[in-house]
Amino acid sequence: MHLILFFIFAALCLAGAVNLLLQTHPINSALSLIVVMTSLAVLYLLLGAEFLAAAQVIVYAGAVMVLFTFVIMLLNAGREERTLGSRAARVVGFPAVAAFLALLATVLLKAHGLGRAAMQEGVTSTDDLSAVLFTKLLLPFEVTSVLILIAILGAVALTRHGDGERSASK
Amino acid sequence: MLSAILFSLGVIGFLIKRNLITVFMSIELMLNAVNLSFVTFAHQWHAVKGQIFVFFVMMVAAAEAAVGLAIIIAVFRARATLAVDRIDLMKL
Amino acid sequence: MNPGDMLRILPEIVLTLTGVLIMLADASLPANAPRRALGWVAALGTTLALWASLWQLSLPAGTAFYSTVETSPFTVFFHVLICGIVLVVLLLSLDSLPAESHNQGEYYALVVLGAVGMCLLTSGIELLVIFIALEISSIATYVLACYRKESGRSPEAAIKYFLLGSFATGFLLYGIALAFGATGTTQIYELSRLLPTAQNHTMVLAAMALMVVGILFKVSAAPFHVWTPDVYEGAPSPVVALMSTAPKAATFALLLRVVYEIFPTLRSSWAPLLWCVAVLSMTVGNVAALRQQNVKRMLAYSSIAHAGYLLAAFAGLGPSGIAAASFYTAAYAAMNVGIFAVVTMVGGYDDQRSMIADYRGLIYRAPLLGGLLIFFLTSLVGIPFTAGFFGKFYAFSAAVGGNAIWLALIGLLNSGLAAAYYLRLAFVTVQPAPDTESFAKVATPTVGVAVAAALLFTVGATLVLGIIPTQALQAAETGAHTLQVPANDENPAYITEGTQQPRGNRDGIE
Amino acid sequence: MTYLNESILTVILLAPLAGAALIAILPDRGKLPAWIGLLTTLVTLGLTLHLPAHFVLSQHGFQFETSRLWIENPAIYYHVGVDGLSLWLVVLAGLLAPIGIVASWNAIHQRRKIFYALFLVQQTAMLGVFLSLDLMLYYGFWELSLVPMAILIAMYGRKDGSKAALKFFLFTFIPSAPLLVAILWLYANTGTFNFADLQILIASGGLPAGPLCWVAIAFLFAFAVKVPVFPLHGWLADTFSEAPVALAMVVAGKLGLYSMLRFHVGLFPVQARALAPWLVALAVIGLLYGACLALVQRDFWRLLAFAALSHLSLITLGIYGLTFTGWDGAIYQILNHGVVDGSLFLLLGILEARYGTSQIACYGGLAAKVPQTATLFVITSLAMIGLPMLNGFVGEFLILSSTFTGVNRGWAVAATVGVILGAAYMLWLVQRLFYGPQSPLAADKPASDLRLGELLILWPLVALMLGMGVAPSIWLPTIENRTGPPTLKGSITLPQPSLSLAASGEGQQ
Amino acid sequence: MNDSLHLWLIPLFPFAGFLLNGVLGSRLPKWLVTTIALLTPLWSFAIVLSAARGLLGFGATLPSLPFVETCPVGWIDAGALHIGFSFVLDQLSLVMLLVVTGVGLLIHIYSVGYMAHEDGYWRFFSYMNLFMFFMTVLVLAGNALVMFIGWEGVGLASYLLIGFYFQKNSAADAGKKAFIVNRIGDFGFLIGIFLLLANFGTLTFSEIAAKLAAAPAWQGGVLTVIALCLLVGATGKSAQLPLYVWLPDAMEGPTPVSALIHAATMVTAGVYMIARTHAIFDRSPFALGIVAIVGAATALFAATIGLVQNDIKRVLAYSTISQLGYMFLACGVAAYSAAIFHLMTHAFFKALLFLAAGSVIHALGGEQDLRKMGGLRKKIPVTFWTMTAAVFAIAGFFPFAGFFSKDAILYAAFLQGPGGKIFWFAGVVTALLTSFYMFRLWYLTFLGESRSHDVHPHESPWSMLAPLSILALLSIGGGWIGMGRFGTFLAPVVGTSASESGSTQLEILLSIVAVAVALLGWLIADRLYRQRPESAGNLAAAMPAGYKLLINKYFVDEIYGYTVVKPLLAISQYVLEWVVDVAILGGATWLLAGTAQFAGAILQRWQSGNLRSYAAWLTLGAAVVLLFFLLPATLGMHVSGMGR
Repeated sequence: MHLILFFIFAALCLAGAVNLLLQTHPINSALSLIVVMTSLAVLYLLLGAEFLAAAQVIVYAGAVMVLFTFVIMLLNAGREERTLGSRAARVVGFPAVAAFLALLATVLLKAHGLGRAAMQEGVTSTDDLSAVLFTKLLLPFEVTSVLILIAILGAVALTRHGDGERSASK
Repeated sequence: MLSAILFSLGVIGFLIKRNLITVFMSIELMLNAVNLSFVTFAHQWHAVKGQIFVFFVMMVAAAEAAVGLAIIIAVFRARATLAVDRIDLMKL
Repeated sequence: MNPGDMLRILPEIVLTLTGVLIMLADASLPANAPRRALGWVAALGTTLALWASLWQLSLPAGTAFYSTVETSPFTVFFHVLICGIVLVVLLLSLDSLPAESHNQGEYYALVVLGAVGMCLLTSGIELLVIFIALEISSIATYVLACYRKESGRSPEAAIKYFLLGSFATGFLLYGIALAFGATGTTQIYELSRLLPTAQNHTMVLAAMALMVVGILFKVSAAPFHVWTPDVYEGAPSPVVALMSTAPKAATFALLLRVVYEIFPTLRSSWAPLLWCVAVLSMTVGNVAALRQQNVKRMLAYSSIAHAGYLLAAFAGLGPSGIAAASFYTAAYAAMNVGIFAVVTMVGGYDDQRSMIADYRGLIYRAPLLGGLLIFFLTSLVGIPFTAGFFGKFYAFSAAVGGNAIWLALIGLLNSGLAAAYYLRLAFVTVQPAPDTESFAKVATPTVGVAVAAALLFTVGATLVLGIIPTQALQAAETGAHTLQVPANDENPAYITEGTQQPRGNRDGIE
Repeated sequence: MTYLNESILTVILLAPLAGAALIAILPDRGKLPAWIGLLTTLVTLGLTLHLPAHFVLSQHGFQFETSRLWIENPAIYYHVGVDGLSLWLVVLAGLLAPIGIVASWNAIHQRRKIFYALFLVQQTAMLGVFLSLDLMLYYGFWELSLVPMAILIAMYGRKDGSKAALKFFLFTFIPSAPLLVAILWLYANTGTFNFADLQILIASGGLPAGPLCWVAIAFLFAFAVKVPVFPLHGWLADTFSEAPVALAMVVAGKLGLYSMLRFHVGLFPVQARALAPWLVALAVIGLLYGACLALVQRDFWRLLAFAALSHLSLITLGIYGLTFTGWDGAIYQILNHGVVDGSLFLLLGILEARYGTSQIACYGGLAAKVPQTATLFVITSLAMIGLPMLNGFVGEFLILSSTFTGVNRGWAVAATVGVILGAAYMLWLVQRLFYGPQSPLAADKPASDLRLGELLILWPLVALMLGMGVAPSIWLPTIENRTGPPTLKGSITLPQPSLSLAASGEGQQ
Repeated sequence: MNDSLHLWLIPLFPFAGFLLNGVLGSRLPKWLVTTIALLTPLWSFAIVLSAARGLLGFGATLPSLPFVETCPVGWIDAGALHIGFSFVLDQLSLVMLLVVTGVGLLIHIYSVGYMAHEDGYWRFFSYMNLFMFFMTVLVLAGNALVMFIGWEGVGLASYLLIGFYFQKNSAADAGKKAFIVNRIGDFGFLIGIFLLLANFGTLTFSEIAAKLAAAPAWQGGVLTVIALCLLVGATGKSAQLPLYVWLPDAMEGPTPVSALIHAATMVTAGVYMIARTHAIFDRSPFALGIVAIVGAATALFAATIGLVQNDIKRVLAYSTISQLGYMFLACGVAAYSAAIFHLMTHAFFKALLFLAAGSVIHALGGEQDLRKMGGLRKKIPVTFWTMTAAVFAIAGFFPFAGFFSKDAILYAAFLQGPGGKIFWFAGVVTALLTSFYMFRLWYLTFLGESRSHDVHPHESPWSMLAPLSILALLSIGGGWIGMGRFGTFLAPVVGTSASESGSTQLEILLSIVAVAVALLGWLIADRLYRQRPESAGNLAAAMPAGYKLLINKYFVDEIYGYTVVKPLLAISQYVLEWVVDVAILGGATWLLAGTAQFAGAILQRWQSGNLRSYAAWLTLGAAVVLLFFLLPATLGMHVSGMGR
């Protein structure tokens, strides 16, 4: 059962990813990304990470992707322009990616049983999670606040400043 | 394995997408790939830490998204384009 | 959690509080009120943090927060270094940011908060902390790079930096994931304990590879350097002064931790890699810099080359390599911040005059800046009695000690090559300026108190590191020893040594 | 006095620096920097004269030594001292400085402050090279000496100063990279930078021979470029024709040659012996090559550059002949070269300042207009071409005769041909500048003869040339009291051929 | 006497004169300059004379010769090398000193009149004193290096004096040429010195001689090489083939200079040097043979050129070369005393010839071309008569001085085996030519009609005529000292040769031949230039090739120019400078710099500014790093602490 589910969602996930690449309109790409993320959330669930699955849906598919779509709308981004592109990206990049993928694949395949659908014993409870989070990993948690602070600060600074600038210049 | 493929797809996305936002999305894809592997490893080792790591990665991704999109907006305002290949004022 | 733990992250706390204070003050001040004072607050906070880190020397070295951070001479060394850099950059910014800029407050807050990330980066011994710290510092610099966004270049720099930076973070993160996959932990000491016994050898190697890739990107070592010139050219000069030094220093500290603490047993793998990267970096950096016409771009390439020299120190065995790398970081920071300070003053915040030709006759227009420029350039060249020389000297000394004579030779020949472009700039500044209109109009940059202090600080540091580097070197060595011994709470073998560390190495470390 | 003897070298090193600092602080008003510079250099000269005055001839080894730990790890010492090898070179460096100042007196019109300050820094660096007995300290001064020089060349270059400065800098800087690596290798294998210790350790044979050979080559390479030895002289002509007179007169020779003697032959006697045949050959080639090229130069600075190449090659020949007499001659010739070249540079600089060109063809018939200049120039030229009773001859004779008797007759004969060529290009220069009918330039331009200040420096120089030519015994005993390489000590002396040996046709090379 | 004789004073006085006049001369009144200039050589002459007086038994006794004086402080003491200032007074140097200081003094006196109206009066005398200084050093030298001081020093003085009229390009050129050609000779001398040092370990003449004496079997070999090297030096200084070319040009100098340096003293230094080092030459018959050949060839060669020269001083110059050839010939046949004897007489009559020529030139206001003279006999009688004495002396007429010395040389040559006959024959032919061209000169100058109308010749002042007269007396009577006595006197130094054993029938016969030949020369000259003045031109026209060859001095200067000077310059310019220095060495530098620049350009293209290509490079880098780590592991070659 789990195995089947796994394969279904894994396939969905990959399809989403490929679609993301193939779509030329950003909004479509964004939607495909949401597909990827939600299917990943299912996979998390299969791997026993229920909290993460929830978080994935809420934070990623919800918040982050909303942000993305919002910006796409804001900037009124249209279809991708057909630009010349970079020859280096193709000539160098693809072989490199292929090689990278191959190498990584060897590594992961060597690691026995990792890539396959896992057994279902031991669903990590949110309790355990938070226990660790607020004891052993308290510091990172706190530090994250600084991160968030900076992100907010930066985003505000960048966007607000632009407004002021624009109004000032006009 | 899946995560590797996903990761690579993300990388490819970075390489072929022509829009800053989609490029950024590709990065998110890469992060998700990593997350997947974290969860898998966490599952394998029965270690909560892996999951927590994922949690943090999500937060970081969110923060990055905020900042990154702000920057993209700034770029758009300054240059009125989102095409990756147009952003090459500085070279040589 | 005990109060002692708080002391272990005292500098970070101080910095965070400062940042928050500035942010709040900025928000509460009227919209048009001058915000220059906030810069002084930031500088004050940074100074306090600097003292706090020095004070930490009196603590027995050890870890805190369930072994997620540690305090040791090694971390103190880098803390002091980072705080020093940030202080100088703040002083520099005080005079170079346009007065009418609306978001000076955010600027200072970002700098200070970014410093928190950098500091944590050096003291974190839990990859999670490290990851977050890295992101803090990165995001802060992404934003700062974008700060002059009315020009097209600054956002371009920011977006390149941001996208590529995130891209590289992905690799780093994957590396961490694999390390976790191999051992089931992300705590550095545990990792280093478990890794040798890990079943999956290839995965360990892949983890190391990806982590190293991510870090090498951050230190702009070839072939992961491509972003550097574009970003340095586009970003505001004071920000470049910051991001070419402080995050780099922190990342080098991280690299030291990773290779010497996590993977010491894999030395035979990573040493040749770093060897190659070092050679590639210095060669690429120097050769590419030869033809640059833009000063900032040239300095960007030079920073790539310097990353290469620094990596050469990794060829050194054990403490000598670590000490050399640490020292080089400090030396490089001193002179690079200095030269970017000069470049900021000459080129202006908006980089109006950043081509080499614009520097013609500088020494006559502004003798102080011109003289300092030449001074820093000679230090970058590596002329004795400056920090640059001793940095190089220790780095290559370590390399020779590690039997990498060829590396040292290539490195030093490279520094000869580098002299070509450094001196090209130096000689341009002493050439008499043509009496054309364009040159007559160029205003002589004025040097304010804050910048003067910043310059004084960097010159002093460059000279001190060049002439009496003993104390700084001792600090670096003590730090190196503490890094060598895998520290954990149960077996604090190095603690006694750490406490004997002489205080007052501040004059050595900038 | 004991206290003074201990600290005199430090004082000598610091005096020019203090002067430079003073110049930097005081405003750039009129000739003030020049006066301070002159005063400083004269004081320094006076201080350097303390050394020969209190040098104990009977005492072997280094004197006036000071050694203080500078950096603990790696152990670098502030270790200075002089022996017969460096003693007079220090005095020479002291002597050339006031000459340089006088040469710049009217040649440098603007930005005097920078000029004189950097000039003094340069002097400290030079003195430091001669005095240092710690390899790292030595290397420090060695490299430091490049910077003021390069900057000043770039600032005051005649046509394209920065290009010449860059050429000079790179030519001399890049080879010092292998030098540093070599020094580091030595340290890695011996744990010391101390000259005397290294000498003993290397002589004891504990170090692997293969790498040591490369180390010796690295040392040599750096020095050979600095001297310069053919074919590494690419920077010389450009530097001579671009550099301000005061710097050009100190740039070539001394440092490199001294370093060869002290740190190459002195540290690596065995390796030096293996390399010596090559160097002897290169030296002779350089000697003839420089002389030939000097014959066809159209610019007197370039002529002087190739002449210098020729003379420096002669000294190199003396060094790598590896005979004691040759070394005496080489050191003596370094002094001579300093004095003679100093004087020539001064005179030509004066001519250039008066007439505004260094093209030989523009001159002619000056002797009638500036007889004093002509006279002094002729005397200096004669000293340069090695006229007996003037200083050039003594060194030349010592080197050539030791080469002939102790090294190789073929090379010695070839080197002696340089004597002819030397006369040819110098006298031709004299003729083209001073004799013959007056050129339009010489006839039109009203130019005064030497001024009092110039005379005051030139006549003593001429007296010195004469003194050094007639009474080298004042200098030679001190020169001989040097710390030679341990393994060579006494092993090479001038062969004392018996009649039977000679009669057996050994002379037929 | 012993205590009062200080050899170092002899050179010191002229040196003091040089310094005084050289440094202060321009500010001193003319009379003071003159006084200084004259007193200093006079003083030296007085010392020499007093020494000679004692030696010849007239006054107080002198210590046994050689009298050696060495400076207590060495000159060059380095390593095993110990060379001091040492002066030696022996018979040989005494003769030379007498000639040098005596003739020198006379010429100084003469110069006072001759140079009276010249600009650089003080300069001239300071140079002259300098020359005296170096010449006395050369003569007194007790070792080769001190001799080398004098040797080079006189070259210097010669250079300065030839170039005295430095504003004339020809004069400056001549001075330079003289110095450089001399340097070529000095090169040989220097190599000789090195060889001496290498083989004897000393440069002191007496020690060398002693060592040679201690090794009687030592012949040839390295000694030949030494001798030949010294010979090269001697040919340079004494203007012998092939290095004679500077001497004719040296006539650009003031005439007293030509008389003093280029006739009487300096040019004979080569002869003196060979005599001084005869111990070496004696051991090498081959070298001696070369010396003789050089001497004979030069004598003949120069004489032929002298036949057709039109410049009065150049005729004398070639005659000097020719006469020096005689001296070399004498040395070559080991008749050193004959060589010195001829050296002495030659000093008298050649100095006289030059001074008289100078008087003629002076009278004609600077005219030196024989073709523009003539008929001066009446107008300047003193000059005429003294000149006549000199002409007869050089032509070798009995009983003039030249007769005795030349006779001695020819006789010595004749005795020197079969080769000697050839030398003798060359000498005789030279005597014929000498006689011819000297009388040609005599006729053209003094006899016949004046060929130049706008000059008003006048006799020279007494200061010039007095030395002329004294020298004329010496030219007439100087030979009466006699070869026999002279040889005996010099014997302790140079030994005796076969020819000195008194007059024999053969010698008388040979003398008659020589005088006859001289007479023949006179007759030919008389016929060509007095009886039928136009026939000289006809003769030249009859043999155009030969005449052209002679008038152009065998094109030797041109040959040297095209074989040595021009190729040297061309090679230096085109091969060394352009090809080696600029193209090869400069090219190598340029190539290195260019490579770096080119690489920089390539890297610049790499830096395209395109985000995606950057990412591509990054990925490539990551892949490579991964490969770098994994490849060894997968191949199983990895060695590490894993699993341990």
